[in-house]
Amino acid sequence: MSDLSVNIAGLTFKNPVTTASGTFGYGEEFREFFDPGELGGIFVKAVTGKNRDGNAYPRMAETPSGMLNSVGLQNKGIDHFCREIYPKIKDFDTRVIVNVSGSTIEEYVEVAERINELENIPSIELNISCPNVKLGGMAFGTVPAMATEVTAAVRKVYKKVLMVKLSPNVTSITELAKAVADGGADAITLINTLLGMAIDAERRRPVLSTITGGLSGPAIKPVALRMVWQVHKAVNLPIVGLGGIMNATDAIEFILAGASVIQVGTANFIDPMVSVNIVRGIEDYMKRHNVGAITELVGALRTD
Amino acid sequence: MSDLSVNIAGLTFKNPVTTASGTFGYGEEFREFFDPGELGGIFVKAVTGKNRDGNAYPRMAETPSGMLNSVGLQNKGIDHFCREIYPKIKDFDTRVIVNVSGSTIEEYVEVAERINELENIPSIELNISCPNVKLGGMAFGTVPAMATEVTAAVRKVYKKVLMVKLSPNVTSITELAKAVADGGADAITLINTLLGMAIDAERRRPVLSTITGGLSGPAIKPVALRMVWQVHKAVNLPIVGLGGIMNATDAIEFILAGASVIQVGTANFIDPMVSVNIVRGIEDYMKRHNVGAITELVGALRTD
Amino acid sequence: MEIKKFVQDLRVVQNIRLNKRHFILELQSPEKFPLILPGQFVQVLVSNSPSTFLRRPFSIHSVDYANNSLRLLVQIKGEGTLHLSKLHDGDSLNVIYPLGNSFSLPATRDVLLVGGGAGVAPLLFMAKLLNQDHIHPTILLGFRTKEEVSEIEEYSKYGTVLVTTDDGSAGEKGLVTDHPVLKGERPAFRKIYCCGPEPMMKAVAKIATMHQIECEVSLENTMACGFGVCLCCITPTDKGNERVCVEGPVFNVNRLNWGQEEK
Amino acid sequence: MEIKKFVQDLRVVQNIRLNKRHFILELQSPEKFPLILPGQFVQVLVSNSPSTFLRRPFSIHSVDYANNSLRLLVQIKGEGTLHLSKLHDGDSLNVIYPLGNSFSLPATRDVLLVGGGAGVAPLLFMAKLLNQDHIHPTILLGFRTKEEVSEIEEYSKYGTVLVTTDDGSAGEKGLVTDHPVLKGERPAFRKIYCCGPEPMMKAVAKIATMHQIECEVSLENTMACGFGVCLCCITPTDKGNERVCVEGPVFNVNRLNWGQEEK
Ligand SMILES: Cc1cc2nc3c(=O)[nH]c(=O)nc-3n(C[C@H](O)[C@H](O)[C@H](O)COP(=O)(O)OP(=O)(O)OC[C@H]3O[C@@H](n4cnc5c(N)ncnc54)[C@H](O)[C@@H]3O)c2cc1C
Ligand SMILES: Cc1cc2nc3c(=O)[nH]c(=O)nc-3n(C[C@H](O)[C@H](O)[C@H](O)COP(=O)(O)OP(=O)(O)OC[C@H]3O[C@@H](n4cnc5c(N)ncnc54)[C@H](O)[C@@H]3O)c2cc1C
Ligand SMILES: Cc1cc2nc3c(=O)[nH]c(=O)nc-3n(C[C@H](O)[C@H](O)[C@H](O)COP(=O)(O)O)c2cc1C
Ligand SMILES: Cc1cc2nc3c(=O)[nH]c(=O)nc-3n(C[C@H](O)[C@H](O)[C@H](O)COP(=O)(O)O)c2cc1C
Ligand code: FES
Ligand code: FES
Repeated sequence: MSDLSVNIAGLTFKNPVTTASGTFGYGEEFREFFDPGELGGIFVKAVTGKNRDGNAYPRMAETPSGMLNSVGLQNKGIDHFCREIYPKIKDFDTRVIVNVSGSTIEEYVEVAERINELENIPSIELNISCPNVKLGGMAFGTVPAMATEVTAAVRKVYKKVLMVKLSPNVTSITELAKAVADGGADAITLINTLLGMAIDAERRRPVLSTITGGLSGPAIKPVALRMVWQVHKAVNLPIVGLGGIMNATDAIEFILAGASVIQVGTANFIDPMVSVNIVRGIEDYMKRHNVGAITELVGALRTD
Repeated sequence: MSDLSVNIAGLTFKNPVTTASGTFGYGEEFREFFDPGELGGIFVKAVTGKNRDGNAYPRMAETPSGMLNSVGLQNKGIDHFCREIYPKIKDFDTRVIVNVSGSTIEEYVEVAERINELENIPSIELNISCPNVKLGGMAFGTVPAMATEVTAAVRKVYKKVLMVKLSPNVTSITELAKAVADGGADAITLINTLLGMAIDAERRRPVLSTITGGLSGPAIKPVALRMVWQVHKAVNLPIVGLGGIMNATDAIEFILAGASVIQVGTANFIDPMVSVNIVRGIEDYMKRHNVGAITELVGALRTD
Repeated sequence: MEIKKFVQDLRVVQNIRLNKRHFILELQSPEKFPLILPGQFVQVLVSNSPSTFLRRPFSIHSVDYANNSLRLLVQIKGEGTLHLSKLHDGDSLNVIYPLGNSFSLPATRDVLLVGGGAGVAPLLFMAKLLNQDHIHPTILLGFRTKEEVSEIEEYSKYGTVLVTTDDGSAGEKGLVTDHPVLKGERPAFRKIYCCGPEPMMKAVAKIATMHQIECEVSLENTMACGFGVCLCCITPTDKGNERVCVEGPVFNVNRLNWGQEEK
Repeated sequence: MEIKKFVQDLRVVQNIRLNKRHFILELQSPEKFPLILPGQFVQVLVSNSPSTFLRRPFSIHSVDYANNSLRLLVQIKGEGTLHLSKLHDGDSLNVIYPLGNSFSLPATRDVLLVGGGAGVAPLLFMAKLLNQDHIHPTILLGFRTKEEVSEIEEYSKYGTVLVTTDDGSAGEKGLVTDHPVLKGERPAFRKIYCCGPEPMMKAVAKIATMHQIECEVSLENTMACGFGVCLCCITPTDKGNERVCVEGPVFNVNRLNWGQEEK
């Protein structure tokens, strides 16, 4: 028997396969396809302080081996989450981790504090790719000092496992990773979407209502792998890796590059069963390569 | 008759379609497929001060809708270029522009000075994505002050049209664009490759000898379009746009986003005739949309 | 009502070319079909085209429970539909189904179905269901040209068929909204089901609203997932931004904020 | 000599399955073939697979000038070759050809051709050319198993065929380098042409060098363009980094820095 279990800052996952925030809803819809209990964990859609309508339609553009989205954190806010969503997901037989967003440090802190009280949520993932409304719209995740500050502020009130999800739209991902490590993060999630744009040449208009949006899918896999590898070498924190994972081979690549846990995102849209199939594919790989425990593969890329 | 001619800082191109540095050799090989005179121009492979062997094999990895390369500026140096290459390409019936690289400001300046003397080379494209060996390997193109400095140094000795090609691996592309504008650039080329990585899960090794490499092809088109659009709005300089252009529709998208000239890169590998076909496709589009002059489309994206 | 969804390899049993731009794909399941309702759709994986990354949504045109087969009526638009048009009997196609809500049953017998282009797809299925309730609807179908007029015999089984063509080469000339049944003083219907290009649906909705006729439309917003998890397909409704793939694709027009911002 | 290159849609006229992993694709040109030399290759566009972005290089296995057709011998490795294995007569395939240099003519009649796996591909073409010069080479072919042994009759037309299999199920057991003709005290050849997996070619090159036999190998470096403009396919030679797709794929082993850095 292969041992698929992994551990991030003391939090164990039965296997390293989880689903990415914003691509799995709150897990509800997927119960029509499979039991979420087969996964290591699920990262649910971003929760903010108040209700957000998100951006106007159109919010999606297909691109070569990928897609752009500009959903814009549509959610009903933390109150609604605690009252309506939490009861439905709290007994999933898997790790349920909440993606936390905000436009001010106070908002991040408020949401984190509330989620800290929810017994069956063992961890949050701070999404610091949002623009900081107080600081002129520059994203928290692009300025190291801001990244440290928001992480430290949440760290003060949040007592469980604190993951911070970084934006890839930066000159130096290792600098940002160090910044959130300084702020007290327990783990780093890499990567969120790349900022991109699509144009409809016939109508001479942007495809998205917001003009630009976030690029995800296999197109970004090379960039994501590179960042996981760079951060793995530079920072001594566990990594949650994602970006374009479509199958077990992709997942193994991220693990070899240094990810302890991987997330499946856009691939869920194309095959709702993909995450479960990836669990099985990882097992096959381990058998074929005679790997007893998946942890042996974390960061095990040979570069000699 | 549609007017396809464009103009960058006084330099006219018979049409906006050119080929990207490093993907077209010195134009020699393509003469077996078509007459380079059908294109607006060609940007030849990077030239440095001295001979460079480039990186070890393997230098290439296929990725979803794209590829990684780590060729590493293999070329025989500026002496060899002036003596052996220039005579062969100087009478092409198209704009021949040389991509100039270096590891020190002195190297950039030396190469630019030499090319300034070559009568039939009307312009150079400074490739500032290379690491600055004196400044600890940080790329010139990622630090605004360094970008300004190298541009200004070359500007002093180079009297013809000076284009500067930016790296997309930065937090703010507009900041870099402004930096090279301050340095005296006549035009900005966007974008060079995204830094990425590929892993062979079976061998548990990186695919490239250099571990990381440059991502090109359709996968990066959304990022490239976004950067062209951002710079077009922020900086008052003509733009040469590229990144994943595979057909005339892609080319039109870059023009609508703000590019006066476009470059075809990786697509040349898949279809050596593609650049000529793009010229024809642009003409078709103009007829279909009743556009008299291609310049009417530059930056003509409707965002109201 | 919660209907179980399937991700299945369906077998192409027929690919019938109707005209230059339209074809019918008949797909068979290896298993017994679940209950499928008119207005629901499927998400098709076009796996042999390098330029289709996401699935493609298509309304269910008709269902044959005896054979566990369903039909799609497809218009060739881009790479994805072009590839589908080339499928042969025996080919396999991965499909997620059934997705979305459905048309509601009418509280009246005075029913009009209006469709344009590939938007006619779900109406055949709906007409058949209405017949089971002994309702014989009027079916108004808009086509570009005479050449594209098709399946009239099929529709005629379930209702009175009226046709318009853009160029007048068959039926009335003009758009569906130019047809006398909709243009007249007071259309003789209490319920309209409409499906087609958005401008057409908006025009029909306007007429319906003016005459206080209940009207349901089926939206075709672009989708990434098709089963409610990505929030890409939303439309503004009286309850905020709702998902067209789950809360729709069928909406009563009085729930849509239509007519406020036209492009 | 400068040979003009074509980018053409060739027609698949035959797809012959040799065994589980190998097949022969016969492609016909609508135009008269240019001169094509043994050792040259083609770049094939696999347009119906979403996971093949770049072209795939294959050696030219044989040329029929009368029909303007050429054959490729292909081993199924991944998505690209899997798709090619499914092509039918009449399908069209976009190909750039002819690419690369070629084997040189020998200054001796004591010639050995050594191939392993799909690496045997260019050797058939070479054997035929040698015959035109009245040279009757020894042809040593390595296969995995008896099942994969194929085209022996073809090769036998042009020379004496010897076979090895990894499992001994046909011919000698072992690798080609285990075969007596190469393992003996002093192989009776003055020129070896070799093509196959790199470890095999290196082993053959070692034997050749030891006995001062001239040896040419055909390299299979991964390629992006295949016609000399990307500089991705380089190999270190006595003249620095050279392009395998232009200065190669055939190199005399004494020009290669082999044996210095093994993986
Ligand atoms: C719920 C639903 C039901 C549908 N039912 C049917 C049906 O029964 N029959 C049918 O033929 N089509 C139907 N469609 C539309 C169909 O999904 C698209 O035409 C198809 O996805 C186009 O794929 P493609 O790869 O051929 O074209 P693409 O290359 O993706 O697109 C070609 C052109 O069509 C436009 N386009 C693509 N998808 C849409 C869309 N959803 N809405 C508006 N414009 C679009 C693109 O912007 C582009 O200009 C339905 C769509 C939805 C959301
Ligand atoms: C000049 C030249 C001539 C060739 N001639 C032939 C021939 O006559 N017959 C034949 O069957 N094959 C030949 N090859 C190899 C052939 O090009 C590859 O097997 C093919 O491209 C694999 O494509 P794929 O999409 O099926 O596999 P992919 O999915 O691309 O790869 C599958 C596996 O094969 C490996 N691989 C892919 N390409 C190569 C390569 N070039 N070298 C080593 N490993 C590779 C990959 O790393 C991967 O592990 C030749 C290659 C070159 C460069
Ligand atoms: C439709 C959509 C919505 C998303 N919403 C969120 C979100 O709410 N919070 C977040 O941190 N990331 C969000 N993401 C980013 C993904 O979690 C993930 O980081 C990204 O898509 C890259 O992974 P992938 O290529 O596997 O999809 C979203 C992505 C998509 C496609
Ligand atoms: C094999 C290869 C070599 C390249 N060499 C250079 C170079 O020497 N100088 C340079 O500025 N850019 C170089 N580039 C980058 C391209 O010019 C271009 O910026 C990039 O590939 C994005 O465009 P594309 O997606 O159309 O290829 C190279 C790209 C490739 C694929
Ligand atoms: S398409 Fe994903 S929620 Fe509707
Ligand atoms: S493959 Fe491009 S130079 Fe050889």
